[in-house]
Amino acid sequence: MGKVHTLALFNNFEEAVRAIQELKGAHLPGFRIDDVVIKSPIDHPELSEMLGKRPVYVQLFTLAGAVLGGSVGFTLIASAQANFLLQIRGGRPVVPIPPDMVLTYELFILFGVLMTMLGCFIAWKLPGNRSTLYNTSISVDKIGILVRADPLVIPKINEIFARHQPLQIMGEHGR
Amino acid sequence: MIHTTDESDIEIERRFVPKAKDINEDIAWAQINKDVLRSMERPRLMYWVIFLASLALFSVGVYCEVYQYRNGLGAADLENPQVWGLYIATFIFWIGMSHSGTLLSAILHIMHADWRKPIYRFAEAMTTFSLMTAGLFVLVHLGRVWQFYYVVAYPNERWTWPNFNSPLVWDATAIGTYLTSSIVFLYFGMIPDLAICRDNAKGFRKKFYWFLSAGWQGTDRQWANFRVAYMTLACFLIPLAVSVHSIVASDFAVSQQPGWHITSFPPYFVAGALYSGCAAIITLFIILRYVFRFEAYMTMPILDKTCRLTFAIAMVWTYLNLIEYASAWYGNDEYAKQALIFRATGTYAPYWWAMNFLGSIVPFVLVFKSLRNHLPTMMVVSLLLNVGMWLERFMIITPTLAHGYYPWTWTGDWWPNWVQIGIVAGSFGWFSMLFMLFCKIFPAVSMYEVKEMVYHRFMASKARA
Amino acid sequence: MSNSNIDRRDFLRVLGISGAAATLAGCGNTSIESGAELVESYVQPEDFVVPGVGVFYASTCTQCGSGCGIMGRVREGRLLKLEGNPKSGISGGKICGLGQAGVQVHYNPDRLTTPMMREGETLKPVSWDKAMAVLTARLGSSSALSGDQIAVLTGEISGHQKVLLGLLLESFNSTNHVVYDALSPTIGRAACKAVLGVEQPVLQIDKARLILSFGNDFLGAGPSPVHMAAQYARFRKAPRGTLIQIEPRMTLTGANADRWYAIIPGTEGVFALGLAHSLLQHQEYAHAVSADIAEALKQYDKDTVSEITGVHADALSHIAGMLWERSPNLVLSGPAAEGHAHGFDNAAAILLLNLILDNRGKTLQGQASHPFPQLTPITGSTGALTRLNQAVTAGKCQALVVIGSNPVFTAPTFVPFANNLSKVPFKVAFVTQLDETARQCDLVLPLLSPMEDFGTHVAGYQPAGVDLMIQQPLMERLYPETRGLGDILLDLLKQRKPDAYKAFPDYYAYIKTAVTKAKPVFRTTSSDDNFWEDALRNGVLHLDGPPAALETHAAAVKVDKPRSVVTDVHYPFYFVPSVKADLRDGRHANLPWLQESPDPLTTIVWDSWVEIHPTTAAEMQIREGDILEVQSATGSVMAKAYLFPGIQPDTVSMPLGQGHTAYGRYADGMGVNTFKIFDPVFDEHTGELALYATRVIIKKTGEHANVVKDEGPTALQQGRKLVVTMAADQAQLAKEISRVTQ
Amino acid sequence: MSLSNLIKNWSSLRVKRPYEDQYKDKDYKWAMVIDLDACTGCNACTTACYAENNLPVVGREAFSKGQAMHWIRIERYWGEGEEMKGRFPDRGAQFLPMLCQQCESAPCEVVCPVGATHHTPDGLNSQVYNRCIGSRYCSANCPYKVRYFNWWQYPERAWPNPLELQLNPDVTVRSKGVMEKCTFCVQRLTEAKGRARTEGRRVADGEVVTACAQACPTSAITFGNLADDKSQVARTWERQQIKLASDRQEKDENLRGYRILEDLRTYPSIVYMERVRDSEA
Repeated sequence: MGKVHTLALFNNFEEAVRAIQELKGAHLPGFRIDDVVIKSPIDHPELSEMLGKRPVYVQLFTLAGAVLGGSVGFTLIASAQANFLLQIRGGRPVVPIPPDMVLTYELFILFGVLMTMLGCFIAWKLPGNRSTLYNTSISVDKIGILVRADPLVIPKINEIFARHQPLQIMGEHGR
Repeated sequence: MIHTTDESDIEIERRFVPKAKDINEDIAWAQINKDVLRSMERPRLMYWVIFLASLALFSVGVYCEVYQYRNGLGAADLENPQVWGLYIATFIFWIGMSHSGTLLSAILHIMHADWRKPIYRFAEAMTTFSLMTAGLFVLVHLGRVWQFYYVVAYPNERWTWPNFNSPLVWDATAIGTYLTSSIVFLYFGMIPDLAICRDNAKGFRKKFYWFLSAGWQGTDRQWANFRVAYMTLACFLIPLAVSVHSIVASDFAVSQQPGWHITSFPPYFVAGALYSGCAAIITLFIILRYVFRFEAYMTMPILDKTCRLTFAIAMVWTYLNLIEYASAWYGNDEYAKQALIFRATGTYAPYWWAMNFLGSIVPFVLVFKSLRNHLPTMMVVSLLLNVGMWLERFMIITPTLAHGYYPWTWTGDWWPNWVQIGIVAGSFGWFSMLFMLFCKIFPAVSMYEVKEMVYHRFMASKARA
Repeated sequence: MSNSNIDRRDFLRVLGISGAAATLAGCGNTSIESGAELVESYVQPEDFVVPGVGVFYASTCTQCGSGCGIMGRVREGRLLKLEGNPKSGISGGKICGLGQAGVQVHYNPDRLTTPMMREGETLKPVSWDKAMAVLTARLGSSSALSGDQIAVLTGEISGHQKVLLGLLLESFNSTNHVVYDALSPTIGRAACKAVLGVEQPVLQIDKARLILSFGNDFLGAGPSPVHMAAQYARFRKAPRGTLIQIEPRMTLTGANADRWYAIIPGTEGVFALGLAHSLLQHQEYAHAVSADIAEALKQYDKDTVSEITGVHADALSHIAGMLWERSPNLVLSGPAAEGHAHGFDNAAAILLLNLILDNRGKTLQGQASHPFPQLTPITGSTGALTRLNQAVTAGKCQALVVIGSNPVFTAPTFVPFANNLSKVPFKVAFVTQLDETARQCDLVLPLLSPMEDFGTHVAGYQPAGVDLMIQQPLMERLYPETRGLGDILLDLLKQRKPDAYKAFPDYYAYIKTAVTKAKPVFRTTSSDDNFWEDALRNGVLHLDGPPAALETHAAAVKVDKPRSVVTDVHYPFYFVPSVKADLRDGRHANLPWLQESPDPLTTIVWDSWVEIHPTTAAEMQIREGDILEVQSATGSVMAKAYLFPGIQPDTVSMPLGQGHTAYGRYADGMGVNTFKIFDPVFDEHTGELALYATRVIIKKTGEHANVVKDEGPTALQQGRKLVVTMAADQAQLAKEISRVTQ
Repeated sequence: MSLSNLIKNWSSLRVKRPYEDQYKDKDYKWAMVIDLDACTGCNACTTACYAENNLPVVGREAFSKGQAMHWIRIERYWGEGEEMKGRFPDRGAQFLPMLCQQCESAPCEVVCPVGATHHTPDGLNSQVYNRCIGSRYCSANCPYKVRYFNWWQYPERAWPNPLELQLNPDVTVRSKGVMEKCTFCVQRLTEAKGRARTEGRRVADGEVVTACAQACPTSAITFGNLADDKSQVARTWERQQIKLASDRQEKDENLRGYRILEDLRTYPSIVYMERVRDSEA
């Protein structure tokens, strides 16, 4: 049986906090805290903490990108130098360390940056992961709480929401 | 709730934004959205004046470049040994300009200086566009610009590669990395704002922002990853920015030319870069504040802080500048010493003294609080500082090439001609054209961060109370 | 043409075919497309043409009268480059910049390619038939001209061209061959003749231990600069000879001197006599001159001499001491000493030193006697032009033939040759390129370039033995509408005396016959054809011969009371023209390589300039680039000032050869014509124009322009140790390895 | 494969040049000796170079802007220090033929972004015209300033018909936007080497010379193969105690050989012989 979503909009953080607390304490059947998503106009770490630890893996991408960029960069540059026909220049060794260090450093950063962005998009599951339950006022100043739950539980959740002066409660249409 | 009207912005600011505060904590979030979005719709007339003037200037540059392209670089009156003229000098200038964006967005972000939030977006845009302008000069100065791709290390069956030993290749790599990273950083930090634009736009613009905002909905997972990634990018950007201008300095420091072969060049260049960037931020701050009616966000206290930062960097630059002279003077390298004396007494001496005056003496204006808060003065001073910094770059290139190791090929009276000046002027047109376009298409003030700033300050003041 | 015998027909065929290819490469290929010419495959090329391989042919350089042997590098029928011919005793395989630029005479874009005839004010192209019809109508069989009614005006000329000209004149019962040389060495030659018995002694520069030169620029614009440079190189090797130069304005030779002295122009003779006086104090020289002279010389004590010449008195004793110490030595007089009203006396006084020092037979010799005196060059003079000008003014001259001379450009203002030319009813010029004189002629015939024509040459300065230099085409003619001088002259001669010349179908046949006739002199057993082919291959026919003995005529030296130079309040500056080794009298100003070749002393290009001593300039507040008006009694010119330390402070100097108005794109409008400000001062003895005796006044015009030069803002090494100098006594030249002495 | 090449030859790829006896086992190392006591400053070499190497005549205006293209130029100095001694240059002028020094450790080679300038196995500092993009960094870094840039499209203006027939077909005519410089007449060297290789021998001393050396009326320029012990150039270098791989020569005081700006560690291939002046005169 598929789960459905419901979204409630709150005017401020305090109300949203209280709504989540009540949700957590309600022991609804099949309800998991991981199914709760907060949508907010600004980053609000305190609010997110209430939803439990949600790990971030972006750093791993960064590390991989940086290491890859540095090592592959150096190898490619050095082997390109070693195979270039016109090798000898200015009495310097064919594979000189200082210039290659500079270039390695730049590639280290470049791939670090690119992989960070890539990792972040992967973590967001964007641009594919677009919930239809969204209200433009979230991007202004409202807080949205999105819950994914069994269709039978939805009314109960909406009930809890309604207790905390929500501006609006939205459900998935056609279900 | 504040209702700003076009006619009395300044009046309102005076009434509602206390002087001591960076921003009014009571400002409504909806108002922030409204003000910023309005700036993208209806700027003052001055916007169009500046935009058209930039376009005209850019056309002049394009004309000169076409002329030069068709005739050869001789059309620019370059010669042996004045092989670079204004092109490389202006190239360094633009590269330097790009550094302040990183300073404001990355360094101050890491240090949690939240007053940067209303102004970092345009500073970052400045970084990106000045890098693009600098890149133009790399192309403009080439004798055979149509073969510029030889510098790129692309795989080919002939096993021909660029010369990785050349500081120019380091440059190309570093600038490429920096430009890519800056665009990533700028775009990345803008995603929540793009979502706001998406939510408010109509028609094709909605599609445009919809595409760019990549489905941002402000969920907690998005925010968490965003926070980490943004901080990581900031951490990358700082060493990158330092490396970029050190590498540009290496173009000279690694060479043999007396007057360039100086160990302190990399930090000197970085300081100069931050300096000219900060001065440019002041200029653009004043312009944007007026053109887009950002008086409530780009407030006088923020300008004041920027000015103080500029002064501090000016003093760092002054110190490194003096160190450069001192090491040439004190060191036993006769050639470098002669080159220094030539700069101070030779053909280009007036410009050398002007540069020292503008770079080291004029910033003392920033010491006075009353002057810091006087916009016309700040406008003039910030422009003067950048004139000084441009002269610094001119002083690095022209007198040094005029006075190398080989006395027979010294030049006594080389001056740039109209083609070079036209292209340099065109670069300013190109930059401000792009910049103005950007501010029209994208939010020049970070809405979500101003909200954060307001929120945190509000919470803090509540806690204090 | 290095190792093989070439049949002449083959040779020309090769050149013909490859010449066509050159046309193809250069001018498009319409003649081939239209079928007018055949395309021959290079897959089976003719002998001697190897695609991609340069072949060398010997010839003779005609850029100056030195007669250097040259080698032309030819590839696929195109002449590419000239190099020295190692078989030539004069050039020894070397070549100067002027010689190199010979290819630009040949390829000059401003060359005359068709005959031109006057129509009213302008010259219009005409066909050769028409041109020759006009020429033969005037100078052909029907011509009634005779004697002085006809004149041939040329520059220095030798060999069979000279012979043919003489024969042509002879057919008019005329000997009126006027040889004009704007920079003529007449005065010096006359002094040599008077003192040494020969006009042009051979200098053994390499044998001298000390050379004292009074303005003799043997390394620059001398009579045989390439040969003398080679001698100079040996002179500088162990045991190293010392060069002392005394002159008012530093020449290239002066710039290479161990010691250079500035002297007031015209007082060289006084200084020489002062030296003579000083030398006679030594016992061994005491009897070198007669007692009268010795007595007269007593007036030339060092203080008097110093006062007159402006050279420090100690220098006189020092030089005299060195001359005494270092023997054999060589004392040379040069144009700067000779170009004065008393120039002959100056030169004679200088030559007297050689007699006192007994340099005869050691460093000075006579030239070997030439077996073909009819081929030896006629030396030009300005006096010849003056006389021609008088004849023209008097209306005596009915026909004037101008070959290789440009008096309209070089004649001073007081010889108004250009204005008088209109009094000559028929003026014809034979040129490779239109110049100022040719433009005033009625008929101008385009000549083959020296790279396309045959010829023989005898140098005026024969260093050892006797050389007959052979000039041959290095490539096919570039322009079909050009003809050789010899062919034109032969055509005219056939008109005048059909019987005498019918044996010669063309000039080539004539010159081949003439040269092979000389075979017995060269004591060879080869056949006529082989002899001719060898001559072509080597580019030179050499004959050893003993140097002629020199005579001693000390009495020819006039020792008057020491005369100081009279100063002129209206024209306070001495004017010393400088002769550039490459532009000479301006005939080479149309060659771009030479225009762009910096003047060695000032490094200025493409221009005229006024050299002025820095102290004088400082007094007059003149900066480099200030435009000065240099005014003499006869005219004035304007040029940029150049501060030049190597000049006597009361002297200004300007180069000759620039300021053309109608000599092609590379010459026109570059600088000013300095010939036009010469004062009418003549050597008292020979009557020759004194080139170094002009007085001028300098006026600032207030205008300023950049001097176009290679030199930067400094002419000093700034402690960079670029040119390091070692004292001669420290250097161990004998231990060095050198090609020059081997 | 490239990576294995890198690993296998790592030590040879890390060799710094020049080192002692670098050319001992090689066939060729071209070098030159210029005797400043023999040089009279006559400019014959300059013109010979124009003829041999297709150098364009730039004209008065371009020359005045410092855009001349003389690969070899004769410099004329009036004094050694920063001021001229005395009223007249009474020891004559100081002439210096300056051309590319073909440095063993050339500053220009390191900085070229595309590797258009590099070092040949013969020790020449060569310029690949069709690789050059015209950044002019090499020129900026050349201490001798002997690199010349094509500021204009010279082929269109320097050789009006029929002057272009003179162009040496062995030498490229350079278009606008590329750097050029003295090549030691590499076209002659290549030809001579090819001929010698066909005949199974090494190029003999004096078999090939540069155009400047060939023209020089005083034979002040000597060109040859430093790798050939018996060549005149090699013997002169040895006699003058000049070591290619040394940046400061330890030599006897009375030896005339020196290299210009040697302390910059460019290791030039041209040895100049000091000008001599008789101080007694």
